[in-house]
Amino acid sequence: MEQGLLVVLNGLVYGLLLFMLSSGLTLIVGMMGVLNLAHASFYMLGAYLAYSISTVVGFWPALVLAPLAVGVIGALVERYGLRPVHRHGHVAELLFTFGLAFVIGEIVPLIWGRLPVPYRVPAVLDVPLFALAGTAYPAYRLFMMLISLAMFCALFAALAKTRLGLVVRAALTHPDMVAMLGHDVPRVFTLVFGAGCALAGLAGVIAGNAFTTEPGMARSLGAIVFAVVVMGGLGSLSGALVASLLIGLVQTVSIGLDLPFYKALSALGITVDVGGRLHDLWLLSVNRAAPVVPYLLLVLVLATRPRGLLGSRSA
Amino acid sequence: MNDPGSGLIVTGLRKSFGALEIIKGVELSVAKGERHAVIGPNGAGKSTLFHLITGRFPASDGRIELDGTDITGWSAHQIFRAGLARSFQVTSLFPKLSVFENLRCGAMRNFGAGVSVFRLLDGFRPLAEQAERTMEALGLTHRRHVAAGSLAYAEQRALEIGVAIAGGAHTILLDEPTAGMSRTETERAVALIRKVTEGRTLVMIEHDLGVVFDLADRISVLADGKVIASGPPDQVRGDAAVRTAYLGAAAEVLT
Amino acid sequence: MKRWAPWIAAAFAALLLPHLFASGFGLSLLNRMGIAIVFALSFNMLLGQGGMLDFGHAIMLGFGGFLAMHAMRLAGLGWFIPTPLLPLVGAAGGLASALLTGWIATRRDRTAFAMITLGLAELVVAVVLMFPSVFGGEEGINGDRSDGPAILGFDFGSQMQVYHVVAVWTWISALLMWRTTLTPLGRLANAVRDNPERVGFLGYDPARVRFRVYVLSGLFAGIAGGLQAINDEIMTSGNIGSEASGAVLLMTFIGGIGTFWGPILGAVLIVLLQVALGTLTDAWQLYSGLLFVAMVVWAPGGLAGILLAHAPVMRAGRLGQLVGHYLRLIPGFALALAGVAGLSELAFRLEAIRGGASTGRIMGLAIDATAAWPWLVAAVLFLAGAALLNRTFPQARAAWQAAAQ
Amino acid sequence: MRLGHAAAAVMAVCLSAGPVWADEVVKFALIDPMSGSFAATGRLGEQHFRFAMDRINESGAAGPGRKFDLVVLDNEVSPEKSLVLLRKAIDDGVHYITQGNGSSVAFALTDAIAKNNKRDPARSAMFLNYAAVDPALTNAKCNWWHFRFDADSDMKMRAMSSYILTRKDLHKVYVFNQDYSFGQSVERGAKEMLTGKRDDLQIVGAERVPLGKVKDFTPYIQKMQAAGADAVVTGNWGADLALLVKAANDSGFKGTFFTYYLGSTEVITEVGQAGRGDAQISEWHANVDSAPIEEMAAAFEAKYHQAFYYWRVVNMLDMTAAAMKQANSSDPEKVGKVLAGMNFHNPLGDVSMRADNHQLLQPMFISVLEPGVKHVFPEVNMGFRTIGRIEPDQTRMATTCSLANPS
Repeated sequence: MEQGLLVVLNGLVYGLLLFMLSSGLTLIVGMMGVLNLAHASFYMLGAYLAYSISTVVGFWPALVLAPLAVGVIGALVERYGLRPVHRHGHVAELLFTFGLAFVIGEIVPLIWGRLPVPYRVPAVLDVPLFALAGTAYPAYRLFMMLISLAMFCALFAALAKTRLGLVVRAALTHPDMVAMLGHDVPRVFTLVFGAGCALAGLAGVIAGNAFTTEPGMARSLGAIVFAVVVMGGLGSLSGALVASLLIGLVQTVSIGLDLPFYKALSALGITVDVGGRLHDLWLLSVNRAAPVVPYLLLVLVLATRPRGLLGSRSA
Repeated sequence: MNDPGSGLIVTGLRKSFGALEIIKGVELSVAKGERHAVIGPNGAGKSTLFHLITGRFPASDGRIELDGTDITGWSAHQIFRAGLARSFQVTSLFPKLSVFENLRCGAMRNFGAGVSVFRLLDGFRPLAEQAERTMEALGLTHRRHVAAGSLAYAEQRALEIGVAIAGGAHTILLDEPTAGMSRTETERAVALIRKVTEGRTLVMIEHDLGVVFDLADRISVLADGKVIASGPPDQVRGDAAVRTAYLGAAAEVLT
Repeated sequence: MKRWAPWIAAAFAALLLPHLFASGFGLSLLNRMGIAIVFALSFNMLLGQGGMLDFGHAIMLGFGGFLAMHAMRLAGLGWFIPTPLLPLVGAAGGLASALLTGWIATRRDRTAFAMITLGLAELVVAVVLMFPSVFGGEEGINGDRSDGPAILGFDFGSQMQVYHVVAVWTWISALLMWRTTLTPLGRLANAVRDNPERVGFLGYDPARVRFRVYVLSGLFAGIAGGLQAINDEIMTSGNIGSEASGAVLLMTFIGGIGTFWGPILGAVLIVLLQVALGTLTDAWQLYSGLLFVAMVVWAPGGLAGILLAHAPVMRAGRLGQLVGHYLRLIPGFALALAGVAGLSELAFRLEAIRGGASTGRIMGLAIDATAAWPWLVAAVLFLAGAALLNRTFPQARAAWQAAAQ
Repeated sequence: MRLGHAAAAVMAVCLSAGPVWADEVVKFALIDPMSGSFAATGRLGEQHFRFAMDRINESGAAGPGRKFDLVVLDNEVSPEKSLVLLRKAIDDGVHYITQGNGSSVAFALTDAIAKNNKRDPARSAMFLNYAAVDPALTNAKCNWWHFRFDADSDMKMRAMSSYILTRKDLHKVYVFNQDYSFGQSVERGAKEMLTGKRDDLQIVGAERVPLGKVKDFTPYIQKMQAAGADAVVTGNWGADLALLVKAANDSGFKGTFFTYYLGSTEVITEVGQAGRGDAQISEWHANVDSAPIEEMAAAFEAKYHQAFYYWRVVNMLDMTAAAMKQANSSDPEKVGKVLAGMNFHNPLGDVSMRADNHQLLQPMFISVLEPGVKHVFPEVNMGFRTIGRIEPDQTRMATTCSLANPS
């Protein structure tokens, strides 16, 4: 029971982290229709910048400065890279962000090296918080959760209260209206893109030290974020939240299930020939199959229900 | 009226987007070989009606018949194969393909070329000849190799009609073929339409009433999602309901 | 006859090339190029001709390659499967996988299609790793190409013999793919790329057109896979993954997606960059990435597009007018390039030194990357080049516009 | 003038532009990860190769006028990339290929090298394996051109399991590995050698994870805790070991880790104080009593600011150099004929290269991480203490390999 609680906590942390990434992307996709393939690269930039900043002034200023820096980089990318290719259509934008992800993936090791950097959890939070079933629960994980939730609330508040938020919300629900919003639309795009990147950067700041900060970190998360955004429904923040938590929980819970399929099937009264041609399949355990789930859902949702879980419009 | 089961017959057609009903039970009957114009104030649902007939949107309710075949719920390409082709109000060509290739695409299906990879396109002689003929009829032969996207607006509009008729469909739906054209361009377009739709059934949406009365054998007036009048030009011209609809709309615009 | 001339010339060139580059290095390079050409052309069938951005194109190459590899192993067990015919097995594998993935992906177009293929790429790699008895897990599966029956005394073990297999198949595949562009399907693919909805109103189901193009593309990608199986004698999950798919996108786009032959340029260039520059510098990936982004922003037609833009000028016999302007671009371009290259090389070197490498050589020159002056020099070179280009480029463009009128 | 030759010559000049031009430069291509998750491990290997080569070049151990030079090729632990690099190295005239990280890569290389040498004997290459320890490499898939200078995983497991069985305080063992040939062989070995050997000792779990993919091992640690494990046997290396131990540390896991690769600095730094009492099996560690190697380790540390780790790289290159000197040639076939069956004396004793499967037999040490030893890792103020030395002959295992000299 307590073991289960731990698993759920871990799933929540991971899910909220995914949400932090996917909320930014959701805003960008919803407003601009740009599926930013480089989104996870901004996450990586966040982690690396936080590492560099924290070596100079410590973790807490980095928590604020790194996402801001990433946001500025994002805004610059939108203004001077994405906007010129916009007239060539969405596929050109996809190509641009694909190239951008590639280039960032090459530049980061240039600056910070190919080895993981020693970006550490601040000492204050590097303590066990409580113990459950003999397992210590690190305080930093709770901190991650709190930051994610705070960001979630801040985001909703910003969308509900500010003028920019009003425009963004209008654009999310009525994409055609964006065209009629008047002269400041390009500026809103730049701001939203920058803000989305900053959110990804923030996720990088708090995840980079909990896991590892290394040049491959964008690659390993990039596709999952897409799965979340598409599953949740393009432009739907609450959909992204649901999908993030779902994937986070599925991924984490399934690790605990090293139950081979043939046993699962025999529990259902089906016996199979384990030595037969399909023995790889029957011996495959649930936890090995779990990583496939998000991508399977991504493909199925796009092919059959393009609106996603809670979305109102098609990809 | 006409030979039932021939031509295009629409009965009880309805279409809603969410809670909003755009087409509210349209009845329309176009006889074989007839030139029929659909007119009506902006927002009456004319284009939507075309989209429903040609399979772009599924109808919410009602029935569409082409030459006695129920084509309700068919997809666009199936309806085309049944002999119904259309043009678009907003020019919808293949911008990177040349004029000739645009027309060849328009004719391809009905001139024997399936989705084949085995035969060369140039091997289909009748297809090339049909594209040539249409190009000539459109007066675009000298622009043969120009990409459609680089044509002048009027040329694009002409090509838009050309792509629709190139396949030799027996029923043609033209959505505002003269939209945005100058006086002389319009005249040329009307002559073109008259020429290329010879012997076919034509249904067109048109705002230019001069064009309508010039071309159409019969006219239907669509207002607020319903056909409020249908008949020969003279009859429709005198219809009171039509006047109200147009004047009402005009009055709304004025206030 | 005129339209066949390039193909005959290509055949002669293919016969001649191995004698110009007979070293092991030269042959390896040529073999990689041939495979890359087939793969890139098959990719461009989708992107350039059909408007389908496929982020999982390597799936089809991978399945073709794995199937060919299994056939190669069967040949080792005594089955009569001649090595030169393995690409046919690859084609079958590519075709089969295309039927499967295409059935899902081609229902949608443009962005949605791209996203589906992105998901498929991740999905397939994960699934491949789950079935080690078929795909060999992390190790992959390997075989021996000389195990097949000898034909006319050739066992296809040597690089030279492999070259001839690759060359023949590259020629055949390229020719067939080019021929496809002249068929109704080829034209419909263009139409679906330009305006899928209109295609529907011309009596064709656009999804079906996409599906057929996709399957055909899979067949040729499978041939590339078969060739790769012969050349590398190993297939692993890495051959199927998104990295391999990204590489083909890069080379195809850089070559130019607007023409049939653009991807050939791209394949040759990127393989050269990868193999030749790859030995000189670690930074080739960064260079090709930067080149790609620059192309997307400034020259979406790729190299072929740039060349093609000069066709009217050449026809008008005014190429001579441009030479002077283009020559004036060279100093700025060279300076900027030297600057960028210098900066990246220095960064790479510095990184390597931090990682423990002791030799401080950049492209064979003894330059100390830990000192400040090389960095300054590189930065100044770049800025000077950029400033020069900023002046000369608009002039050159104006000259081109004037000449192209 | 053939362009290809010209290009190859240019490449070769750039590749070999080492500091010294000698009468004969023997190039060694190191094909290992220099980027990605395992870059740290690959880089550490590279430093040891440079160090060992500098020693040999200074002392002339490879014979008069014969110098070693290193070409580093980054394979990202990918078998297919390794083969492209191998091709490149052979095309550039390299005859000595060395690799250590990833048995998956080693299988691809040994197979490709055998094929190459059969087809193109003039450009034969030798495979010097310093760390890929899947037993199959010297058994079912053995090959005359492959020489292994590290004990295979079964040899290590036999030593490790005999130690575990003496630890009466251990009752529940969890076997945790990377999911590829090597990890599978460790798991198989652990199950074979620990099951049913002691009534109060059982294996409570066995699990494999994808190589280099997992970034957060916490859920796995929680599984171990749930299973009540008090010992974890793992062949994980590089980041997969460092992150595993880090997660164990964070979650307060109390069990002991029995590892193959705990001793590398990268891992030790992550382990921290929680590593106390964890064990490793290795051919050397800093507190093995041997003055010459201690000197060497100090020199290495002075130069690279890293702890000396791969003693076997030094030994491997020393043996290769000696074989070259004895053969008076750098032709891999001649050198190989000397290496096969070679007896060699190094500071730790006599070692020998088995002629029947080209597996080096050398002394092995089981050691435990503890404070209060002579050489400590400054990061944790602990070091390894030997608790058992296994003599070369005790590590000999039966082999299914039969090697014939190349024609």
